[in-house]
Amino acid sequence: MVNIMLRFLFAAFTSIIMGLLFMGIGRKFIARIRRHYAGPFYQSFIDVIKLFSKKSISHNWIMDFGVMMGFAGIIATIIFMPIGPFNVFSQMQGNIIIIIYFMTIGYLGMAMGVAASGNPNATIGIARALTLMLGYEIPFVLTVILLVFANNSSLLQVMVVNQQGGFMEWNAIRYPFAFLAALIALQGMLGEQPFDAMIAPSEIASGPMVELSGKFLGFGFLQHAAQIFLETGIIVNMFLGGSQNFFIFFAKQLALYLLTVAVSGIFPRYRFEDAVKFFWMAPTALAAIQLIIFII
Amino acid sequence: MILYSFLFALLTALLSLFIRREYNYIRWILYSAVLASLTFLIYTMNGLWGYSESFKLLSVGSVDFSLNFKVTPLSWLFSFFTTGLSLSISLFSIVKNRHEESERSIGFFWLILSVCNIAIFLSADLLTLFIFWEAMTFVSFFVISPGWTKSFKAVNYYFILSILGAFAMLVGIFFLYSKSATFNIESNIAQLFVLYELNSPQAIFITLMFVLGFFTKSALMPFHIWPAEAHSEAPDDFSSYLSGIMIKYGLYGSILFLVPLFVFISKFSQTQPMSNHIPLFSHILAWVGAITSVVATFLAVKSNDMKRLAAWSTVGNIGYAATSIFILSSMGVAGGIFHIINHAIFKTAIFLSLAAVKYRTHEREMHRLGGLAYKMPVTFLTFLLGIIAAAGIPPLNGYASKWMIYQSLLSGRFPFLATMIFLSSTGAFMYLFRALHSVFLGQLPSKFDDVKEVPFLMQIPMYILMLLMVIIGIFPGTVLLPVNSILKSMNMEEIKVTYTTMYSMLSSVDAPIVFLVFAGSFAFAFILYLIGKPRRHVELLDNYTAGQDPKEFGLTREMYHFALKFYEPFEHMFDKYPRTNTKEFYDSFERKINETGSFIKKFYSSSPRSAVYIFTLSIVLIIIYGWLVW
Amino acid sequence: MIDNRLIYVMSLLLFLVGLYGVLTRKNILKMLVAVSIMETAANIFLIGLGYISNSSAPILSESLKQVNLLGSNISDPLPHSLVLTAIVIGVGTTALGIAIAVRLYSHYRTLNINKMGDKDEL
Amino acid sequence: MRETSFNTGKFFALIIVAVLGIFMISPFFDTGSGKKISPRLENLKDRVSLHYGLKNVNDASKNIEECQGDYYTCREGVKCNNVIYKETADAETGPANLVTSIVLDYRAFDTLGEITVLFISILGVALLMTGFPALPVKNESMIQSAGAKFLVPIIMLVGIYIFLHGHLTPGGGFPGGAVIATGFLLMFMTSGDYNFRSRRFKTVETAAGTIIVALAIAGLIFKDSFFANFLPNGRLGDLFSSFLIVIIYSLIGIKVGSELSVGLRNLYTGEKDD
Amino acid sequence: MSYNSAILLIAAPLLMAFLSFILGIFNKRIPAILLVLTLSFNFYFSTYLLTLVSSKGVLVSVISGFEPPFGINLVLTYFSLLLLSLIYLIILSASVVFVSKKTDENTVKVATLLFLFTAAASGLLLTGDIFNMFVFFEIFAVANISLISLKKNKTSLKGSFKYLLLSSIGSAFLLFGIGMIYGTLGTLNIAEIGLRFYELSPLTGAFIFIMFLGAILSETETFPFNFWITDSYKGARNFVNILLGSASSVAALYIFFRLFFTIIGYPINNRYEFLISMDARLIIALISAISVIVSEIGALSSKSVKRILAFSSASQMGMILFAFSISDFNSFSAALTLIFNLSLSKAILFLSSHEIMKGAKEKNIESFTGGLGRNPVFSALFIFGSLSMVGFPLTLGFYGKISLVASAVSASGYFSILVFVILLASAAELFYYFRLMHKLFVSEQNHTEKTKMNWFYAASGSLLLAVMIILALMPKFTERIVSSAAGDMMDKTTYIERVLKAEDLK
Repeated sequence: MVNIMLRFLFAAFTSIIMGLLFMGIGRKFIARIRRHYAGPFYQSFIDVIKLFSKKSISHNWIMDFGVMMGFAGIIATIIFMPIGPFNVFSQMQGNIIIIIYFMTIGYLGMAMGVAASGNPNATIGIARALTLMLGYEIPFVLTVILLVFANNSSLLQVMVVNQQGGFMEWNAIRYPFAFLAALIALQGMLGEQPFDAMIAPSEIASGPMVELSGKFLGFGFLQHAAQIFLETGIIVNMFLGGSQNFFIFFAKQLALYLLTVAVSGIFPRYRFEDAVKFFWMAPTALAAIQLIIFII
Repeated sequence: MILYSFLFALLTALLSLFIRREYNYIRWILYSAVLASLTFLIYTMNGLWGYSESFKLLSVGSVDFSLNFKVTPLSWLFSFFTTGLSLSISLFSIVKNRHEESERSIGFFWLILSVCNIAIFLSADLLTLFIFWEAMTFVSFFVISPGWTKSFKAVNYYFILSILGAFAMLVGIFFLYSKSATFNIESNIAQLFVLYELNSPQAIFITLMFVLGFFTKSALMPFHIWPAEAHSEAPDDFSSYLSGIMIKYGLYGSILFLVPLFVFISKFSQTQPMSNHIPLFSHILAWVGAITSVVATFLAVKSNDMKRLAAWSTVGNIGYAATSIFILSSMGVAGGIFHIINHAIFKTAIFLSLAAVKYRTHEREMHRLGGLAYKMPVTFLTFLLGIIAAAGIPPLNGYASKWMIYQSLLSGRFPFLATMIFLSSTGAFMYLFRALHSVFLGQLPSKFDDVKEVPFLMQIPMYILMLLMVIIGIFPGTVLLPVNSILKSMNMEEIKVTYTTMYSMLSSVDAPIVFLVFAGSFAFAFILYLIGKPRRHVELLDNYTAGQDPKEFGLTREMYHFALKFYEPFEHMFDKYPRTNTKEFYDSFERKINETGSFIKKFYSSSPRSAVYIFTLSIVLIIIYGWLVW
Repeated sequence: MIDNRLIYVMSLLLFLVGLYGVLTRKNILKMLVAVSIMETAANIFLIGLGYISNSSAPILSESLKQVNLLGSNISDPLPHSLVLTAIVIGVGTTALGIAIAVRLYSHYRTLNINKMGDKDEL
Repeated sequence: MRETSFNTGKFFALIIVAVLGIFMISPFFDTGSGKKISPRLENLKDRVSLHYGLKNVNDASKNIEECQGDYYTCREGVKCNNVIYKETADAETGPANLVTSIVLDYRAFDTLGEITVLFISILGVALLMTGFPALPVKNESMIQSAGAKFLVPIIMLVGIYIFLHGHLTPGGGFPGGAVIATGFLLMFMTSGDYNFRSRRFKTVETAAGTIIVALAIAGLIFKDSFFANFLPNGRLGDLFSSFLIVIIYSLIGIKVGSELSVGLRNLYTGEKDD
Repeated sequence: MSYNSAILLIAAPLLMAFLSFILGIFNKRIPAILLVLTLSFNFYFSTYLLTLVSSKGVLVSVISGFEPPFGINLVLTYFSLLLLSLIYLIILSASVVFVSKKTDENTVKVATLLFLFTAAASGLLLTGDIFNMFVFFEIFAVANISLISLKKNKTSLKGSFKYLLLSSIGSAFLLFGIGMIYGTLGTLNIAEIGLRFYELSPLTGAFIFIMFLGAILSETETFPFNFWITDSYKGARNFVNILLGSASSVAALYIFFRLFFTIIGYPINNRYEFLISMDARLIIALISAISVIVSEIGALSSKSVKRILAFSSASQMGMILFAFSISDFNSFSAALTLIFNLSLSKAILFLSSHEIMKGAKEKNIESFTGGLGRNPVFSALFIFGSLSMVGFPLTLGFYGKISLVASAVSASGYFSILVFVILLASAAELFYYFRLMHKLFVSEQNHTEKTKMNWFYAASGSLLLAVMIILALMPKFTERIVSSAAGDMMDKTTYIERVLKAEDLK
């Protein structure tokens, strides 16, 4: 029993630490592109500690409960994802369908907490986030189905095992279109620049985050970090054949994250209906073509 | 023993009519007592499969009418959980109907309805099924619109569609009867199979008739408009019965009749066209189910009335169940039945909480509500759990059945069906959150300041349902083991399931572990929460408005609640595609009938001379017809 | 010399005249006249059935002592009795028709059938 | 039909009537197989009315042996009674006028039906005419009223004669009653203020009706079948033969006479139950 | 087997009709009471005859002492006596309603009219002679006309005039038909005609078929011929509607059966199950299907309640004719159940709708609102009546409709297509009956006081309802009646043998 507790804590902490690390490196990388100075790579650690030590306001018990539930959802999803060689539960190595659905707990929790704050900006942001989710969910699901058909099992671990043996074996190479669609979907999932209508600072005062202060904002940060770690981890496991030792796994994750950050640096913000339409046009078509190729 | 219990229930219904208005709670207590005894009776019948009872009525010509009932695993499961649910609903309606003005007729017809409900599930042959099917349609007319003029227009759609469906089924039954000369189900299925083998067009015609009968009742694709009307106009507690139980008859019928037929065909037939190694007909039906769920989701996103939204979500969920049933794999059928049961539970929870909201606020439009969570915590919790289950989020029972449906779709190699189901389930999360936000969260309008929680008696069913959702969520075996016995009785191979974990070809899910993980991570977050500095409570309206005090520029709490056009941009995405609206189609159909009616009436009131004119004209026409024929 | 078929055809023509009259007349009373024409045409048809050329009336009298067996010396008595009843029935219906016509006239102040269709109540 | 230009209605009516006519005439010129209506009727051989004529309905098909010319012989042991005018007494049905024998004996039930038709239509007229203002008869000339007063008794006499001799001469209760009614009609037409109390006529009429039905039921009681002729028939051809027929025909005559006159009065002066 | 005193069924009301005027002079109410007494006697006597016939088979009663082919005779078959006792029951309930009315100057006349109506109905159903049937048919038509025109307002007069025109043209057609039959076959006795009808040449047969069709279809309210129904039902008085709706339609159906299934008949493989030929039955099926659909649509869009009930009775008659046209054992039993259902529930519907709409000025659907609050007894009656008419499971109408569908589906191709039409029509019928019933449930805000309840109406209504419930709930009883009656309908040969007393028919 204690063993599972330990493994649970290990997984949780690695995700948070690595997530914050990725954010710091990402921030420095963006600064490099936009030619302005960014603080040290451990800047995000400092922010989190600062936030948790400040006083904060909350409107009612649902707001506290909601934010906590959001963060708990993301942590629970990470437990199911194989982090490199390590798995919290041996026999249930990351059933992809569970992971997809657990992510929605995160969204639900955060959305509920923020909606309870009563600020219309927050709810508009949530509405946009949910519609966007509808957008990127389709291509992501198509790729998942493709892989489930390919590996004849919906466990990530099995997918990883099938991709061992060298560079050429990776799914990214076998199914290039699906990999491309997954990347675009990843961009949407992380809420990076082209698709960040939901937390647009100029239009709706940074959307859902508007009422969060102090430790609630801290929770927001942690959730975003864990989310980065999670989503990049999934893509790595599915397409880049997640490696046996940790560092290569983290490196691949970092590479992916930096790629998305680079893309976000370039593109301006989409209107979120066009974003949803874009998601339903390009990536879905790619994934569909891949699926058809696979079936025939 | 079954029939005497029915008669006993009907007798009490009749007697309860005479209770006067001020003691109407006695009437409703009587109803829940009767329902409780019926549930207990059905519970005791568990296990004694094959116990049958028949009651000979009358034989007019070659048709001999007789009611015969049989307890099979399928019928037992369905009748048990439906009566149980109606028992919990009746607890709710004891208090709710204190001030309802036409509650006498609602109660009376409702009890008859629940008796018909059990009779439909227990009926052994097609004729008894049809008898109680039609009785249920007629009686439900009076409950949905008990004398309220506005709900009469709404109930018309429901009534006409289900009658046409019932008559289509009648024709189907008797086409079979003329060939197989018996009403019992197995021989009719065999007879229909033989017809299929002879590849006669009549076989497809008969199956189409049955499909028409079942699909109108379960509001699938072409007939999907009536739940939105009927559920939103029906009395509040009855709409939970309506969408929890009454919409399932079509699916029950297809499991009873169509699924064994298609399984029979897929196993033995040589002549039938096969697609994805299931009969083409059943594949099409699966597609219809999937399309219904997608269409229902998009229409639900648009609806602004909370009960209408819940009704559309029912149609969506029925779409999932139908898709999974019609792909004919044992996992699919088990998933479908499991989803039907889960849907009944969480949909009743959602509708009960909406009824509680309406009981307190007498308001139905979502943008006029808001912030009720702070005043009605229990209702909020039921609604929240209902939404989590409806969206299929893991710890609760919605996830278990959705997982099984996905497993069956994926292992059965139906990629596009799976995507459509995924699309509609994410869409479900979208509009369910909209309901959660506009009704319970956001700003509390000033006129609801003194709203307090619903009385305790109404809360009991909510607690029961919450408990049920969590238990089935953690121990899916409680429902899946009886489902297994159903599969065995329909001689399809069983699915591997223990009390806690569900196995499928692709992967397995250990429900308690999922729950533990969720609890663990929640505890982890709670610890982090405690580490942080304690937070200060602040009044709802005092939030970030770039420095200005919202009260200064005349901002009231109602205006500050963003709920009216929640997903308006999303709806505008579909503007440029022309959308045919099935409701207009039905309305134009009705207008045409009225025109022909008035045209005919013009003849009837015209002068006697034209009467004679047409008299002779028709004699001459008959003569000409005679000449042509001879 | 007239044989049965001629009588049948003539009665049928009379019937058609009556029918045409009912179809085209505007005035109620003329319609009733046309109806009684049809009734008399039917009666003539019945009588025509019993007609045997150069046979005497079916009444035994001095001149007709006895009906010869093959029954060719008297015309068929049965149609006569049938017609007797049919005529009275025609009278009955026409009397009733007239009474109704009188009543209708008192309501509509006109006997023209076209003006009687009251359009108000559909 | 639409009451617009009227000739289109007529034109179509013509076509309809023509088609109906063609159809109705076709059986008479039919050459198809099977029994069809013969252009010329020679004798009553294959008709029911032969036996009505010969008044031997009871021993009709069972006993006739063979027949020549006017006579026929029956099988032994069965009395063949050919009916001869003025000779045979107590034939199957009394009246010499074969039509009356059919009307009141063989098919008496028809006549009963017929009486009810007349009774009910006059009743209908009475119901319709209640409370109808009387039609004023304008400027009746003196000659007419005087002439009428002279003629009416004679008309009554003729009427009574007709229905009394129903069983011998053509005509019977119905024509007799009608003649009587014309008498009253003449009175109405000529003198404006002429009116009579309808109650007396109605009692007469209903009494006659009741007696007729009573006689019929008496037939049921005595001769064990409705409307049976339980009185002796007397000799064929003379005035006092077939007593029951005479009684019934006179009752019918009175009934029809009073009925029609009451009916005509209603049409003239509306129904007042005086 | 001759049983001559059956004639009392006709003679008694006739005698009472003539007597009632004389008795009416003393006190206006005596004839009405007499009416109820004679009717109950007739009902008792006909049920007694029914038991007799069910044991002894078809009975013949001879009139004026002469054997059938020559004299007129009454034929007591199980089918006709069954319908006759049904008609007596309905007229009894109508007369109970009539007796409860206050006496004005017309009560005596109307009482005689009702006596004659009963006499005509019993004569019609019992007579074995075709011309006699014509005479009673005429009495029946004249009685109907005068009954309809009792109220003397515009619609009733127009309705009765239309009825008069159509029925006199019909009688002219019938006369031509009878003349043709007499001209060719030389006899007027139905049994003998039925026996020798197949010898006729096809053209003459067609002539007679069309003439009979023209004569009877306006009476059985089929679409192209029933333009009189809306005005006469709307204008007639309440108890007249009861009579018209059920009693005269039952009699019309009986004549239809006698004319087409006993007289016209083509023997198949020389068995004596004489059935009319296939395409003749098809014409009837087609006409009745069209009539069902058109009257349903008419009812759907009409506002006045009596007009709706008129159209719905026309459509039910259409269904029964359709059942006749399939003409096998199942469809005849279906037709019988539907006849029972039609007559009983139609009477209840007219009765209760009249009571519910007592107060309202114009008699349309709106006057039904809040019925349950105002007048609970009659609204309950109305609901029961319409549920049975519509075919609520386990009611009489349900059994009839289901067996109709069963027999139609198992019959040859055309009928199974036409049965679709019938089902669509009954869906429409469901719609407008439920619309009416829904209006009853609407609870008025201003609770109007309960209208004074007329006990006589309630008595006769509940009498009819009791009969209907007995028939629905006592399956063995109804089953025996229906199957023996249907057997009797199918069995034309015993009819002919018993009447003509010819042992072997070869």
